[in-house]
Amino acid sequence: MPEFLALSEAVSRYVPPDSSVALEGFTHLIPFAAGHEIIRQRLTGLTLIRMTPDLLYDQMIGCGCARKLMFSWGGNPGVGSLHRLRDAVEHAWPGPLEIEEHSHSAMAHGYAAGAAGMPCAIFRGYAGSDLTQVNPRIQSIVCPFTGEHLTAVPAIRPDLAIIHAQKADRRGNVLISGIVGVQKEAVLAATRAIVTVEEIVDDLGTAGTNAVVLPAWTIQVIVHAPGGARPSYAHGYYQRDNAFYTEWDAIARDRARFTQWIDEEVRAPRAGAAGAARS
Amino acid sequence: MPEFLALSEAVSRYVPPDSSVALEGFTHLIPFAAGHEIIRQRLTGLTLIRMTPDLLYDQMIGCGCARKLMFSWGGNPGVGSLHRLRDAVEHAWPGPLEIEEHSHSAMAHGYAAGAAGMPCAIFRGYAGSDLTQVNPRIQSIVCPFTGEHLTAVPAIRPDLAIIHAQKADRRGNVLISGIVGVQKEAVLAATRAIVTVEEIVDDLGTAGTNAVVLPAWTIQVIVHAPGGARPSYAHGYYQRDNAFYTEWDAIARDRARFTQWIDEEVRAPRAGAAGAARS
Amino acid sequence: MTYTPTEMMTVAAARALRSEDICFVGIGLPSAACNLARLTHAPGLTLVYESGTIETKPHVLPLSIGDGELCETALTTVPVVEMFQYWLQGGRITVGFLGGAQVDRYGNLNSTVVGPYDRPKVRLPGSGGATEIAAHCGRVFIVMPHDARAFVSKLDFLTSIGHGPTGREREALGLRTEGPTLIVTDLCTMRPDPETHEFEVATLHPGVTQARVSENTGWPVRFMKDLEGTPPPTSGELAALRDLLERTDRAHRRKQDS
Amino acid sequence: MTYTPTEMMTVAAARALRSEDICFVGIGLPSAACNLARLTHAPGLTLVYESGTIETKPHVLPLSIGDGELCETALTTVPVVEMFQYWLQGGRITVGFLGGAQVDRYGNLNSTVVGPYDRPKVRLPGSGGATEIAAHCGRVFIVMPHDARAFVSKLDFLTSIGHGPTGREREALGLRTEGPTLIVTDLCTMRPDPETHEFEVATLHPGVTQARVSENTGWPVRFMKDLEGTPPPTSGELAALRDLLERTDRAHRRKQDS
Repeated sequence: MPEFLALSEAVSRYVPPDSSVALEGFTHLIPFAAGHEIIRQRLTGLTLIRMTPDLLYDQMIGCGCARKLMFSWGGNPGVGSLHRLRDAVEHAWPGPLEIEEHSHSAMAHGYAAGAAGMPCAIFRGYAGSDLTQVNPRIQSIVCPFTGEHLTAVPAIRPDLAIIHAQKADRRGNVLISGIVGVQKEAVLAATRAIVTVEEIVDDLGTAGTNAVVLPAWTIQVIVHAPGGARPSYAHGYYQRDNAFYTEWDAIARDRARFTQWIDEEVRAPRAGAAGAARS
Repeated sequence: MPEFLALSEAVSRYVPPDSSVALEGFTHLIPFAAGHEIIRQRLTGLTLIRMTPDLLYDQMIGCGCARKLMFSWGGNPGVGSLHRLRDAVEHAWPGPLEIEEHSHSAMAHGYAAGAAGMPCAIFRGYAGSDLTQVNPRIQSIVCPFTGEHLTAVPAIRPDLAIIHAQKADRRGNVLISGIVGVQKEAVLAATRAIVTVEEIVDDLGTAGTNAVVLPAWTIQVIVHAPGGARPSYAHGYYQRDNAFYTEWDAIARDRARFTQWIDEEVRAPRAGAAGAARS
Repeated sequence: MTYTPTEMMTVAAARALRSEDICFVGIGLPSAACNLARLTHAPGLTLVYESGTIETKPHVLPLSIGDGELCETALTTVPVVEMFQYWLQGGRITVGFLGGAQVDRYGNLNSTVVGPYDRPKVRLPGSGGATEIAAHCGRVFIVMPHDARAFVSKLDFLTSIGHGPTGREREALGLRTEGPTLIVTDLCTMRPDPETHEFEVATLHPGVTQARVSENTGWPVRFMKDLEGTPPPTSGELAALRDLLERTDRAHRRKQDS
Repeated sequence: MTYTPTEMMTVAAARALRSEDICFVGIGLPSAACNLARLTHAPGLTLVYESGTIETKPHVLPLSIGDGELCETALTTVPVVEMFQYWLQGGRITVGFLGGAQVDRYGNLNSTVVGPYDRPKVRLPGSGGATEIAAHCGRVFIVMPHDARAFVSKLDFLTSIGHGPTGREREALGLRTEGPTLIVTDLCTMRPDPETHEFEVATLHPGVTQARVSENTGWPVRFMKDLEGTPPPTSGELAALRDLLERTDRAHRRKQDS
């Protein structure tokens, strides 16, 4: 059964430097609070894994947390570039950033393979794409029945998955509803999992037809972190702060302004336990 | 959008002789009414595909519908043997029956591969099992990243999938709740799909957290067939007729008694449109 | 009724969709075009977003492919893995919309880098779903503003295949889908030559000259023999589009204020 | 308190389960043993059935692995594909129960055919989940009535691997799980020798002689040096088991009458 910890303790105990960490949440339920705690604890050398790096990884990369990024789409959704990610790749600021780049389908398959205890996944992918030229971890196999060449990618097996969910019950079972993304796969693919939640309840109840339940025995740590997905959204709790996503473009464009924002909004003492700057 | 047809028309139009048909439903929601209609129409030469043949395939095999059976567990759950299946395999009665035998995991992976447009699935399967000696469609591939040998099985792509579900709405969207089995995969893997349903409703509503919705555009035919899963069960509608599962053992043991039962309970005019002998 | 080039582009893209299409929608312009089609001539159009929402009917345009309203108004929502496995790769999607930073004459797209991959001048967002959308949707529509830096003679990086570097690679790659059949820009619409698969201008938007299209295209662009004018947006189309955008704007402002 | 050999077998199997186990349950005897364990010494025991129900707490024993009550009382129910991929193959299950028509001294099982595969004397149900349960559960418990036709010197067909035909094949096959660690019969319990993996009798049920076990075993069965007697069922165990079976019987009769 998972432990119920404060966010700071969860991160200090389960995110050693140089480990691989997947903070997942597909647009919805992005675990900002946990990412901010990683920034506050000045962890470095991490391999950050995430299909859609989004503002959270822009912040973490800009703060020098990452040695390597594995991703498939690195933009500010509906706004434009992730300027800190670009600065790291284009100008090695604040340090060089190794990248392993995939398509969404490849990463989704990689997580599923990790969850299923497989060393790799096969799919029909990357047809004609130059990504196969720049990523040696895209290989192929031959179907023993049809002779077709199929694409193979390695299973994704992070040391740690961190996700944000709506609810946990007191035993540590977790409910995710709304857009469920790849969080179940990320948790089951990882060696360990931390789940931050909006609420801890007596009974998870039932939710929509697509809701996902993760049993307590698949999770190491539950953290009660209301607002922990802000400025992204938590279906049924709060909406996405679209204005902040737009503002971020200007903040992140400039190294000094970015650093000041991190100092004031994430690192300063008044940035509370939830760590969500605008919550 | 699917057509709404009577069962007899659905079967006569969509089940040509010698085609491959998967009637799926994992213990729950077994499409007995549709299978009985196939018996009544005296279709032959079919390749019958189903993880757990159960009483329904025992009946269809005993009536000579099948040329070949692809399966992974052929028993009467909680009772014992399927005597008609055994008689076909052991004594070629009423005719020879080719079998392609797998494990549950292999068939589940095969359906998923079919649904995903893949020619094959890979998994960790059949370790040390003699099944690899008797089924040439169990092959292996080498993981290009670890060098491990992994098992490969062909995708399952039936000409037709037939399933039974709780509800369809008037546009033909389908809801399955309770134990969902492999029905979604079977429908998406098949070239065509017929869904028999307990009810046709204005609005599917929402169901438990694990319910499955199949959009109307994945289905060719909806048949209103209340009781269409009897003597298996339909979660929320009726329970499994356990007594009949037990009685079946005696009925199916004897060729003459079996034939009489089929004549009286399935083929006789009083065996109504739903075709469920005991409904 | 006056209208902007972007409105013309959106309307022209919307018109290409049919009511029976199952459409994989990206964010931004494709989302506006798809929802406009649904609100006008193609009420049965099925919208699928890569976040897993199937048959969604948003009242306002989402700002990301994973907005809550997409899920609330969907027939069903599936995990992202399933979306790519059973729905996109499974061949259930009839049309996909794509864009990119660069497109070439064969409809190949770059959304990865400008400059060399290892020392990029501009690092772009990357593939996302595009590489497999390009391969697995029945056909692909490309929507991009017309500009010589975007409509290039040679891509810096091929992220997502159109008809391939010489226009003939799809079959050899085992692809059974049509690939890009339409490019819609703010100047014109383009269709591939049935033989060479080179995109040629099919219709010019009202007031646009051939010269202007040529100036804004990085290769010597061809015009079809039966080149026509794009019919201007009807008042119905414009009203529906503006209404949708206003509704969207109001909704998103309200969310931010709350 | 008197009890039947089957009751002794069920109780002995139940005792091997720990509260922290995640247990893949088959139907019949394993189901009774697992639910008895949950009702007695292992209240935290997590039961998983291959039909997709996770952490189910049935009030009565199901008659099939897909009964409605399993779903109604489960924490969650997943598709069968997911059960085999993420849960069984993913290595989340600590113990699996298996049986079969034949078992050999190394705990290999046959549930496929008696006689040659192509001309079987008896066609058995086949693998079902067993082949992969045998490979992927942390450890496996085998429960079978003791009988020389079942405890054979050589299997007619190896459906599900125990420790392999010579007792040493698991590692070469890349399996990282323990394999069968316990056989429970109506006469005794057996454990594999740590070196050879040959199953030896560890405890004799009350009143059972070594000779009787030998007569009913198709190979020259060994007895452990520190052979012990199986503690008889306690009155608490028997009461819980009988109560469960009575409740099951009542419930299933009621369903049929309704």
